[in-house]
Amino acid sequence: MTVTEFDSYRPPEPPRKRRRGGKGRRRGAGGADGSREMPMVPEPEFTSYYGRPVVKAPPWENPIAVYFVLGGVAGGSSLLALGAQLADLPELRRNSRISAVAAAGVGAIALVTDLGRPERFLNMLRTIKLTSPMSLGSWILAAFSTGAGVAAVSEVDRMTDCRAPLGPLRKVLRAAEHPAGVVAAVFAAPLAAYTAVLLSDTAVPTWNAAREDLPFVFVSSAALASGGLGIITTSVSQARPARALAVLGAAGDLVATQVMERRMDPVAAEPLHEGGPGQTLRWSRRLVAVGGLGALLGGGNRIVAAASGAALLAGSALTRFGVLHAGLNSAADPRYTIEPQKRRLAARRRAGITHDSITTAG
Amino acid sequence: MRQLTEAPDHIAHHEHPRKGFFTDTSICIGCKACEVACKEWNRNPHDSAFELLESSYDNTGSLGADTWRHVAFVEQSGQQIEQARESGRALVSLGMPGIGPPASRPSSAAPGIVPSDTASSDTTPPDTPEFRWLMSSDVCKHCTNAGCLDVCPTGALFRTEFGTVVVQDDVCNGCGTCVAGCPFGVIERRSDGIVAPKTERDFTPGEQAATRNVGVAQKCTLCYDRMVDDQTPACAQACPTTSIKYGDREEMVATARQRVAELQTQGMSEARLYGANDFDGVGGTGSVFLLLDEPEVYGLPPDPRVPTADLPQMFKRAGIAAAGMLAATAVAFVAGGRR
Amino acid sequence: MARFSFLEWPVIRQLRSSDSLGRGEAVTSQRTREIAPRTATADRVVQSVCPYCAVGCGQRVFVKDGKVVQIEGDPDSPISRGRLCPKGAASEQLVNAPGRQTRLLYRAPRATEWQHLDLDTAIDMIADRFIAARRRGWQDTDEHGRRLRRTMGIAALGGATLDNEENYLIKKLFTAAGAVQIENQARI
Amino acid sequence: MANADCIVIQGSNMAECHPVGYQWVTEAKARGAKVIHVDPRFTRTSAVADRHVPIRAGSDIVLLGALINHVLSNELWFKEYVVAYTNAATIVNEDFRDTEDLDGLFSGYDPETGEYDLESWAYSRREHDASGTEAGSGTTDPDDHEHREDDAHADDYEHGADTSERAAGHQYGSGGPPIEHPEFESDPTLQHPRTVFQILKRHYSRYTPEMVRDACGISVEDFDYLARTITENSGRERTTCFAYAVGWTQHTTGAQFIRAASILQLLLGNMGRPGGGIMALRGHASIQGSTDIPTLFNLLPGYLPMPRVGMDSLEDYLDSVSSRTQKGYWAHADAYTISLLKAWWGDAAQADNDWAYSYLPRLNGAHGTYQTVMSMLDDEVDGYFVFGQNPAVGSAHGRMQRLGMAHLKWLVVRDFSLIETATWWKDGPEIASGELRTEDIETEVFFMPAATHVEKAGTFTQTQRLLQWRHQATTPPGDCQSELHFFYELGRRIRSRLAESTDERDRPLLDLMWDYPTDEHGDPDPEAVLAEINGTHLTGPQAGRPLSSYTEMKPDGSTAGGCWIYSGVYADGINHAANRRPGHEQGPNAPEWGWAWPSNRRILYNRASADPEGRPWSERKKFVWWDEEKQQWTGQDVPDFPVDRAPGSPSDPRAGGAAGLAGDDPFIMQADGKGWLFAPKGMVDGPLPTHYEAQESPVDNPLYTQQQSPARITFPRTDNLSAPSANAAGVGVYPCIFTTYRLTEHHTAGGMSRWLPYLSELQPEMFCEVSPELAAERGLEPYGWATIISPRAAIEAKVLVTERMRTLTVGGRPVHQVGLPYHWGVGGEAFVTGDAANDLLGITLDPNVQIQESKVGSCDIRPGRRPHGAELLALIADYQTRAGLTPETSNERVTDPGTSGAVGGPAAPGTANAAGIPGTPAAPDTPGTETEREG
Repeated sequence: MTVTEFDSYRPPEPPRKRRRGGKGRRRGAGGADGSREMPMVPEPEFTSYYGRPVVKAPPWENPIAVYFVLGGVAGGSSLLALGAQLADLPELRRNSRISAVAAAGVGAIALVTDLGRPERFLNMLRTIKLTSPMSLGSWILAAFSTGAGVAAVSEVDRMTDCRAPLGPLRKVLRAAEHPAGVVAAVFAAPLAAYTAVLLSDTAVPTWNAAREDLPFVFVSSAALASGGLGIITTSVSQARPARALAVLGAAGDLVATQVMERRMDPVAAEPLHEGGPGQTLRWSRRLVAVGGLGALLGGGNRIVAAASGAALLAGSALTRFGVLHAGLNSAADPRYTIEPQKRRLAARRRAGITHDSITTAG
Repeated sequence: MRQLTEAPDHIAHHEHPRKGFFTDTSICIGCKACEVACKEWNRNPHDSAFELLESSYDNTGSLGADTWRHVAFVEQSGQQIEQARESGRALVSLGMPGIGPPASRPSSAAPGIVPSDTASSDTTPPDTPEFRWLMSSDVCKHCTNAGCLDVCPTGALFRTEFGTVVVQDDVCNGCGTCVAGCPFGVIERRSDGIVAPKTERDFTPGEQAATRNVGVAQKCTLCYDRMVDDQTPACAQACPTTSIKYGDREEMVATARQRVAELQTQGMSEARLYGANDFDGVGGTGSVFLLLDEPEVYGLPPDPRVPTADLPQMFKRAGIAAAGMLAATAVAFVAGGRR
Repeated sequence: MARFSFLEWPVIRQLRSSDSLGRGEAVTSQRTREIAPRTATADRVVQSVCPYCAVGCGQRVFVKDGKVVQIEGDPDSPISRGRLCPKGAASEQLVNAPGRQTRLLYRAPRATEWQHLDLDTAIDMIADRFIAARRRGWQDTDEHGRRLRRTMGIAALGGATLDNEENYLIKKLFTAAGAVQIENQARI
Repeated sequence: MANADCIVIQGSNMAECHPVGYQWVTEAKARGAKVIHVDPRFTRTSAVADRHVPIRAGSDIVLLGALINHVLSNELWFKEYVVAYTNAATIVNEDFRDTEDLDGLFSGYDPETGEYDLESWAYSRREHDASGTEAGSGTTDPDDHEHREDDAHADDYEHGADTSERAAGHQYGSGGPPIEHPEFESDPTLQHPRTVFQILKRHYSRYTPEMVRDACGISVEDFDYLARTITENSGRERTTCFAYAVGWTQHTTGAQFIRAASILQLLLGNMGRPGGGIMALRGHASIQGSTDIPTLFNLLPGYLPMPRVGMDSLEDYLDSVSSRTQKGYWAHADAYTISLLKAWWGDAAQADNDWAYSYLPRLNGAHGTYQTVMSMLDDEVDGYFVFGQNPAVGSAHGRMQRLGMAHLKWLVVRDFSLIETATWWKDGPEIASGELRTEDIETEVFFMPAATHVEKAGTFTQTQRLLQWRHQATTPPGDCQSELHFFYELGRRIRSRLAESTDERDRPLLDLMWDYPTDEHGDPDPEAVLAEINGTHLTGPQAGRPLSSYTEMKPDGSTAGGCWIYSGVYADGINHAANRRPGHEQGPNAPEWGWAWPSNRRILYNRASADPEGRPWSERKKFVWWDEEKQQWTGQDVPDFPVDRAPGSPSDPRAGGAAGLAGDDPFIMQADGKGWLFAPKGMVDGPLPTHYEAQESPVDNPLYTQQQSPARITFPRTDNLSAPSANAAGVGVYPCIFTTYRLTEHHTAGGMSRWLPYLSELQPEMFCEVSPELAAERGLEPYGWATIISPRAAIEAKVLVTERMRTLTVGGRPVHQVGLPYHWGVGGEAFVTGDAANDLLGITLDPNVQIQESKVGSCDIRPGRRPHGAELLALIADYQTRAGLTPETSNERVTDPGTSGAVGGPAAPGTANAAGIPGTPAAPDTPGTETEREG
């Protein structure tokens, strides 16, 4: 904005509403101001249309991340519940069943709030689309919730000393309880893993580039979170499997994240390190490491265990938030779309593969 | 796992031939009639805070929920023109499919292009070496392998009998997955609009009609509603110079190939096609473009790939991960139960 | 969508049809299957001409329930062959513009705001003022006594989007009234 | 146009302003035609042209003159065509002196009045034909043809003997000044020094490529390209077409710009032939119609002039219109006039009262809109009707317009929305600056909502004279009314109030034919009005039957007809304007779509598409030719010529009208049937186009001492100051040139676009376009604010820094140009508002057509927003003081040689008339000169 002595006579300008796109123009070879904004990267060879994004970020906000976290917690918890059911650890079973259904319920609500037309959430079950992770996920969530729900209702009924007037239904409920727990557990791992595919099966550069390993990060994160929740809710004596799961999950998470980032296109991986999401993910790793160690070493102490569990839950949450926002950021900057694409196109051409370019001379 | 992407021949699942656009940016005059005609027909809300967008004469920015045709304006210097010519020549030398002028020019093709009767052998490049102003009307690509369609969980997006991809406003619940699924950044969820509706009245002078389809994913329908009545899409009908052509996709591709060959013969080596190749990452597009520079100059991705192509592999990896989670739980119980 | 019918549930239709992946006919809604353009459902269509520039592009105006629901290029026109520029393409919005005034407004001398006025009253007021201004500005002869027979008290400036018939009546009325100061966009 | 081999678009931004018309250029280019765009800015037209040639705004005649010189000196002209069809061989009066002789003035100039006496420009007559000095003139543009490109309405030529009332265009209607059927001296060898051809050669001899480089800023290389392309694409086999719009007309020498192109096109043989000609691109739906049936002060329908003071009888009047023995169809003006009077006053118009001729008011001066505004400021005007126009934004010098309206007693604004002309009393710039206070403004304002084009039926006449009927789609909402309805109703009420009057002055109103059938809403039937315009037989066997052509009009009161040129549109009682046979079912001329005047003829002067013997010039360009067997003209269009007049048949010197045309006089509306290279009459500012600088120009006229057009109309007033020119002191205060223009996305002053969100969003803010050099020099930030200051106003705009604007080197100095679209206005009602570029403009007019100079002016530009309130006025005043402006600045008629050297002062006209160059009638052709803002 240029300034003159006369500007004081003018009403103040309202702040500019930027609808989309980065500021300023970034055209031509060199992209000098591109490098100004991203000092960590060597001078990129990159042209774009006034710095506007090529792909669009989905309208997903924090509720979606909450859903991812809770979906993971729900899945892991119902696995713990099944294990406890089989290993006869009633407290762990009860807590895990209730955790599973609560997480799934709250997660589903978060998912619905993020819809543009929440009143139409039932349309998610309108069709079964094998090509749509969201569709499959909806069915998985539905099936999982049914199983986990029945199992949890039975637990709640027991906790309330069978005061609910269920009549003959109680018998059915008790009979269905264990099979329902199995059903929930069958859909548990898919529930924890599909969200990674949901993100990766997009044109959002960072998510798509992470497609090989993101499921591992997500299931690890789910495992450590549900384990963490388990050691918070359950007394030390029955929480040992949860502790073990938390430790395994934490280890897996740290390893999978490293592997994932190393195997990604370096440019597409950049948003995972930078800005808010980078910060979030660094904290996530710290919390996971601390929580994992705490669970491993101090899990015998209820206080330490609870603190470790909380750290793990927070770490897991930060992972999802970090990944979500890193992806959204990668969509907002055309560089993350254009550069990797140009590179892979050039690589294919160098390898003599020239038949599959969208740009053709004729 | 079976291949999940559509093959080009799957698309003709009805008796109708596949329809598409050919947008010839070399004759676009940047008038934006397509943008207005589109909005007017589809009753899309206007898409602006009424401020200059700092991008030449482009003040609508990009395709989105409300703007389904978007005209890009790019001002280029002589050096950039030379680079464009260079990259065009590089394309030719790669030996891509369909290189070179067609052996004989089919006289039926190219509506609006009358075979030359004067410029027979003029092969010198046109002289605007110092500066040029590119204009190009972008639109939904109506891909053979449409990312948005594949990831839509509700069936709101569907493949029409004309091979186009359309959102059903009454089905979509606005989950937004399609927005992420599109490699071209075309589809978008409509937000509340900029002007709050005064009334619900439509087509009434002096009254602001309500914004429709808020919260629903929106994009070009290739005027599906007009198409079922055998009418031309609004943008193509309005286009003053026939920069936007509409017809059977096969014919559009043929016209495009003929036109690009013609321009190359005239020395415009920067001319190239975008989306005419059925082997590309999205299986070819229903909307084919003739560009005069690299696609990213116009805001188009240089090597788009439908995410669904990798979906089987992703499912596989997710399956392994899920199995790993099961195994880890088992281990946890085994380890945790040991004491 | 109408009432839920199990057989019409797209999941079932997916299984019943070849569209097992749910990308086509299996997932259409009833509204989609019945879609029709408003150009086809209009009560009538009349041929018109674009009001913006002098190229004279043909337009088709679609009317439903007395309202203009669509204006598009007339492919029959040998002048425009159905094409329109952005302004021509916005003609429907011109007619139905949200900012269009449909009521007469009056601003009294020294007033700071508009007030509404009845159309009939307004025309009467204008007729009275016309006659008064005509008399006040009347010039029977020039300074040499040569006949002028005109008034300089009334002037008019017209746009060039008026019909020939309108221009004709205006010129006829003004000339008969002796009002010569009449101009249009042609000289602006 | 689609048939052209080369298209030069100059003074027009065709792709932006006429996108749909541009389809024909696109087609021609696809066929291989070269398209060259000559314009100060690189526009969207340039983007799709083969070449853009940047030119300094207002220097077009230098370029065109240099092209003429190139063609003449390199023997590239089309000899057969030029000799046969133009006045090249005609010999001019020996008293004639050229600008080369008088350093920028022609002979006959009177420095007192600033006007020319045209006598010395006349053709030299043969001895035996001593009927007077009345030289021929005629007019019309042999403009090109081929579907949709001629702009046929002809033009504005003044009567040579009387230039005291320069009432702008159409003084003489299409027929031009009357002339007896003349015989003039000529020399077919073109060698006589006073032949038009030789005069032309001398006149343009100093218009060289180097001059073009220095005056226009066009490189010699670009000039060579242009000259080569045009000449290579002209001749028997090929044709070149020029297209122009208001980029040419809105100059003090606008009409001469067009003449210059016509001369070039005649020399190259591109007139009257397919793919040739000059195409005028007009801006508004019925701008053509509103000059045919004019709401213009100086014309009656059909280009009949308004009577002027002193024309006391119908005979006086008719004598001034035409001579009964002149060639062509204008000879029958008496029939047209009497039919008009019968249409208006019916039975009150009788032979014994001169057909009520006395009812018509008389003119004694110009009463154009700018003169009217000045009358308003003098409180001479009480009431003002503004319909479908937004002068507060769209007219030059917007401030003067708004202040003028504040002096009115009442104002009626009829439009779709609350345009700035309706709201200036509330939120106009003068309210903001404190010059006006709403509470003090006495003006009563009536805002009347208008009906849109679909809510009423009627005809528009488009740029190629084609009338097209619009059917009514729906009824107007609320209080909305058509102009037809309103003025009909107003007339009805005025008549009823005066019904008892015995005052003689009210007779014309009371006797007026004002009964039209109405519908249930009281809306008159537009078809009845069209029928009246068409005309009817009043008596005789055909009484009551509509006229089928103007040839049926009689001067005896037996026919009535409101506009002779439109006669035939309602032939046989059928509304031919509503003809709608689809274009694809017809040939390229589509005769069954709408109706073109005259007589549904689509193309004018197509006789010139054949050689003098009547054979096509070439097979490739054949169009209309003489069929020996049938002994008639035939071809792809209705021949615009007496159909049985054989080539070579001589002109009958005694016969007037069409009968007087020779077999090789293609330009049938011209008084001598020839295309005019030299205009002995008709142009009041010179018989040949001559380069003068604009009213405001920081550049010294490189050709003559005379800086500006000596015949331009100036208004030296303190509220209409001009910037210093050329070498005058203070020129550096306003060092840049600004030019105003239009964008595709908006419509003139925005009344039909800034209220539409879809159009507003496409160009939401007022901006100015500057070159990177200027931005760097002045510290203008891209997309920041800049203030542009002219001697009249200061406005602010966002800055678009772009290489599309070139800093040109003129006379060795860089000249910066600032581009300003003029669609925005200050007010509160539109979706988008902004400062109005037209406020910067002053009022200086072309003497031929009274169109203002709005394509070029002087300004300064500086970063930042403009001040508000009194500070704004102080800023403007500060600049004025620094530049030392007075009303006289740049308004001297004849440039004082002291300021620029060279020849002596006011070249006394008529004094230097000794040397003889016998004149011969020549015929220029000037296409439609009245044009609106950006067309």
